[in-house]
Amino acid sequence: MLFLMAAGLTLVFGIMNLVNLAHGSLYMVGAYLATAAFNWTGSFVVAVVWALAATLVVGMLVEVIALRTLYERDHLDQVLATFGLILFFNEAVAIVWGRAALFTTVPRALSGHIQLLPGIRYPAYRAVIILVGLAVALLLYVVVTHTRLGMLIRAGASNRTMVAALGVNIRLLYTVVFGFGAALAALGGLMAGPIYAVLPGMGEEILIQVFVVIVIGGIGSIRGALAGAVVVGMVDTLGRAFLKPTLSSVIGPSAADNAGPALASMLIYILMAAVLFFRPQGLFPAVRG
Amino acid sequence: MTLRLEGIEAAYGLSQVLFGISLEVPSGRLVTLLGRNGMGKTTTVRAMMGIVPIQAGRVHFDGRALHGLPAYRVARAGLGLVPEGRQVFPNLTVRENLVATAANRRRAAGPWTVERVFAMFPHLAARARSLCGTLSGGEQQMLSIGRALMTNPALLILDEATEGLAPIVRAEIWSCLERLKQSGLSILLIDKHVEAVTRLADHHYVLEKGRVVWDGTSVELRARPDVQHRYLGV
Amino acid sequence: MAEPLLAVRGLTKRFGGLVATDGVDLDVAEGETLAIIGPNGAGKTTLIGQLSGDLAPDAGTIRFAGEDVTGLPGPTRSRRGLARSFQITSIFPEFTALDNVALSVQAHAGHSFRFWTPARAERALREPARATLEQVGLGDRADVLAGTLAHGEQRQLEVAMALATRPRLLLLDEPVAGMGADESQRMVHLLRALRGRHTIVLVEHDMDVVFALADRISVMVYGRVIASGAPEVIRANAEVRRAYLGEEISA
Amino acid sequence: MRSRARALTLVAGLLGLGLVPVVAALANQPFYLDLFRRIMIFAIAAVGLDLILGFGGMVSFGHAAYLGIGAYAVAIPAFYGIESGLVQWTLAMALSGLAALAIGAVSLRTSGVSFIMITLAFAQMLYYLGISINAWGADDGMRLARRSQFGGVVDLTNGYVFYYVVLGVLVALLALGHRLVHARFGVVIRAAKSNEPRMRAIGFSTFRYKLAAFVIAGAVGGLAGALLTNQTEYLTPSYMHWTRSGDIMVMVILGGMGTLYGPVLGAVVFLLLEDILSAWTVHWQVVLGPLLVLVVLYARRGLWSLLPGAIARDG
Repeated sequence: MLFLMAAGLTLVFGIMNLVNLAHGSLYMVGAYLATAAFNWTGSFVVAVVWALAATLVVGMLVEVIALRTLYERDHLDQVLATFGLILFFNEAVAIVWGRAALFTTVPRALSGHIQLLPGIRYPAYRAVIILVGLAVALLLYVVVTHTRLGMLIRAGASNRTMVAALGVNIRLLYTVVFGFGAALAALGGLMAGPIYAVLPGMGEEILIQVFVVIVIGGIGSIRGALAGAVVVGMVDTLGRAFLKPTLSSVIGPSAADNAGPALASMLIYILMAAVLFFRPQGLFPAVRG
Repeated sequence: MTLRLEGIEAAYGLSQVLFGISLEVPSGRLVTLLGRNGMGKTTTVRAMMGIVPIQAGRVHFDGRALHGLPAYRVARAGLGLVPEGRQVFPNLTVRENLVATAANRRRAAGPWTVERVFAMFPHLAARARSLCGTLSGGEQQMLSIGRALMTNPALLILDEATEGLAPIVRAEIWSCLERLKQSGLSILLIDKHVEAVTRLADHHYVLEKGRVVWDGTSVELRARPDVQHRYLGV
Repeated sequence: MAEPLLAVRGLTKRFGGLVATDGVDLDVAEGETLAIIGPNGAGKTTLIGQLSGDLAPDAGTIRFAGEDVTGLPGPTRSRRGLARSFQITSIFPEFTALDNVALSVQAHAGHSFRFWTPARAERALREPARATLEQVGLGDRADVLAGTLAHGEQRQLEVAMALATRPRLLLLDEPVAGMGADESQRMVHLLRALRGRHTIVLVEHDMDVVFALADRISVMVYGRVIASGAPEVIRANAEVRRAYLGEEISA
Repeated sequence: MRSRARALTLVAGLLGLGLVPVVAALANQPFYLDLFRRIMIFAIAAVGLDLILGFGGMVSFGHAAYLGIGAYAVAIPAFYGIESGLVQWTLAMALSGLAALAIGAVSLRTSGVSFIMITLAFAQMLYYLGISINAWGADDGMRLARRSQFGGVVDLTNGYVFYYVVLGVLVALLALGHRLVHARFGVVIRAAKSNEPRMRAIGFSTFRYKLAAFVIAGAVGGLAGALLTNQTEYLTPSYMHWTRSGDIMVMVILGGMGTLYGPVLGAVVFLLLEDILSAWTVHWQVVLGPLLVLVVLYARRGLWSLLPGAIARDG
């Protein structure tokens, strides 16, 4: 899940050089649209298609209205403008769907378990998420490094005016690419819907983790995003599972169940601080795609 | 295929830089823009290309009006830009730089291909796969010219094509421009090396503080050392 | 001959496959002006970057005033008297010309953990700064915002900022780059006035400036010093002519 | 002439703040006393942040963490009976300064976006810490039995006294800030923002100065946190939530980065807006969001630069 979001953000941020805090909001919008469509039509497929298409349009609208002039501006402006967008999206969603959380169920077809290895059963739905994540990774990597579209995006990131002066309508291209980044976030959102609750502000919780993934992996490189997601995912789940028991054996159960969850949630940040301390440019520094 | 500028005025922020530039690049001719630093040569190119907004005046190419169009539309009309400072894409390989923005929008016969660019600039062939951030100044300049040619322009604009290059490399660029002129491509060239430019170009325009103060053929320019000294500091 | 002020041995720096400086050996005596010429991409700017401490060499040593400074970071080398100017003008545009130079003085006048007296009121900083500005011919431009100075004046300001750190060795990276003929004349005049009082290492393309200033010239091609010696020797050297000067300079 | 006009605007502003209690008393609206005191407290935090954000170019996205630390530094001792304001407030500044030292030492090794993200991540770390420690009220926070005591000399429980204490702190901070920004230390910070490589070339190792500025900003944030707990007499970890850090950044940008006085104006406008808008609709943020985007797009140098006499740049 983390990787889906990280891939979308790497596309927008690493390659288009735009810090987009509102990426979490697009994740949330995707989740909401999918949930609404699913509850209304009952079919998961329709919900997915509708959510991706609608978020693509929302993403492009946001780009044209607010973000288009920010590409050349420094990161502080981008952070603040997208911070404004978060406030807007969180409230807008609250107005439309109310503040209470929505719940959807995992689609029947994927609700079973699959037999990974004899004796090891793994929820089918989560397996699908991982598969989709890997597929997206492959697709992005190929597009960015081997297609002309990828070259143009990378060229645009380093010198937009020059790409335009060579006859390419870079503005339109960026709008479309931003839209796909948004759709990727929506994909992450709609898949997270059934597992986590769908409520205003859900985007921000995961957003910070996604930034941690990107910074650890190395800003701007798809490989980095993949590696970062795996590392953070593991550290987080392992931390939550094993930290409390190990801690309680060390400092006694009562203190453990107090400090345990605290330390677990802080683990990934400590990890990030450590990585940045030794390798400020991350594990897989971007070779710029 | 003539380029005509009439009374172009442009400004950076509050300070006006161009005060009515008029010039013409007839089809198949090599014309130069000369003048000291900061006299508006680069601004004229940026205004013509639509990168800097035009306050007043008109730009026509091959009969079509280009003033007011965004840069990508001006480029699509057939103007190929080799910018000041080369501005190659450092995060792309040499081959990617050539291919990324290549196009043949005007269905030119015998369009430019990567192989033809490598034939003209053998140095680049050897570095095809390397990221061009590691290229030398001369190689980047050749790449920048190759990249512009790959869009099959009708008019090639070179802004300070030999600035900061060693004499040997400069000579190679001159000979390349010579060959391009032979092939019928019209060229607008900005450069400081008056002596070399008078051997190559058909017509010259001299700029001083955003105005054309003199224009004439190479023969006329060579006959006017006073113009050369006063405006070009030679 | 006393130990040279600057002794460089086997300096090597690679960027990926490209070897920018390949085992460069160089000596500069106190008070001498050494010019380094060479075609684009010969590694001149990379050499300056390693001498100033902005780039860490992959191999080789740099001895300055008898001390091995190879491992020292940039700011420490500057405090030891090794100042530099940049090929691409690098100044403080939002500050006035005088502020720019006063900052250089401030860097060498004790620590800056002072929170009370306004820096602009500290005569110990302003006087030497104003003097250095006069020295480079920018005396009357002291209170102008550096960002609004003409290109040539900004290059002069760069030199002033380097001079204000009272350096023993001055690394100048293409001081007359992008200058018109008359502006570079003024710069040559300025640099000539420094000879003898400061040791200068000069990287430059403009051959008139090089022959006007240099006591000795080293020619670098593809990361290696292929020839060093007095200007006349270099001008006549066949190998140099073929690799770099070409036919343009008729001796 | 310009700086005189600016001085006039400044004095007028501070006088205005000074008169609020009088007006509030006459109009029998004590609510405004509380509102403007809260505004001034956030203004203090914003001025502290402006030191590193506006002058130093260090985009710290976790400044609310220091407010949180300052708040806890008052609430926890009070919880154990230590109510001397002197102890609490010095503890607040010391602890938040220490935290800033630790966080700064790591974050300043990075730059650009990693710096923004790492400061954000550290603040979130402290937020999660605050949430999970049950001994001190965990998620639902802690009550502050009594405001910081200064041995009867200064009685904070009296709203007016507390108001002028906060105003006094703000004015002192602005005066000290003005001194600092123009002194050698401030010049180094501002020049490092303008051109770091050039600073290294002339002999400044800028890391220690930027870290010192980071610590000062942290300590000022801690002080603001201490005042905030006394203001609300209640404390929740949500003080440290990253949207709070966002709010403080907005105040600095809205008011005018790198102008020292701008953030005060930013705090006034932002919090008044918050107050007025929330009276209309509970979904007031749906208006605030786009407003913020407009400010970034069009009023880039903040409101302070629109006032008469504000000189164009931070000379």
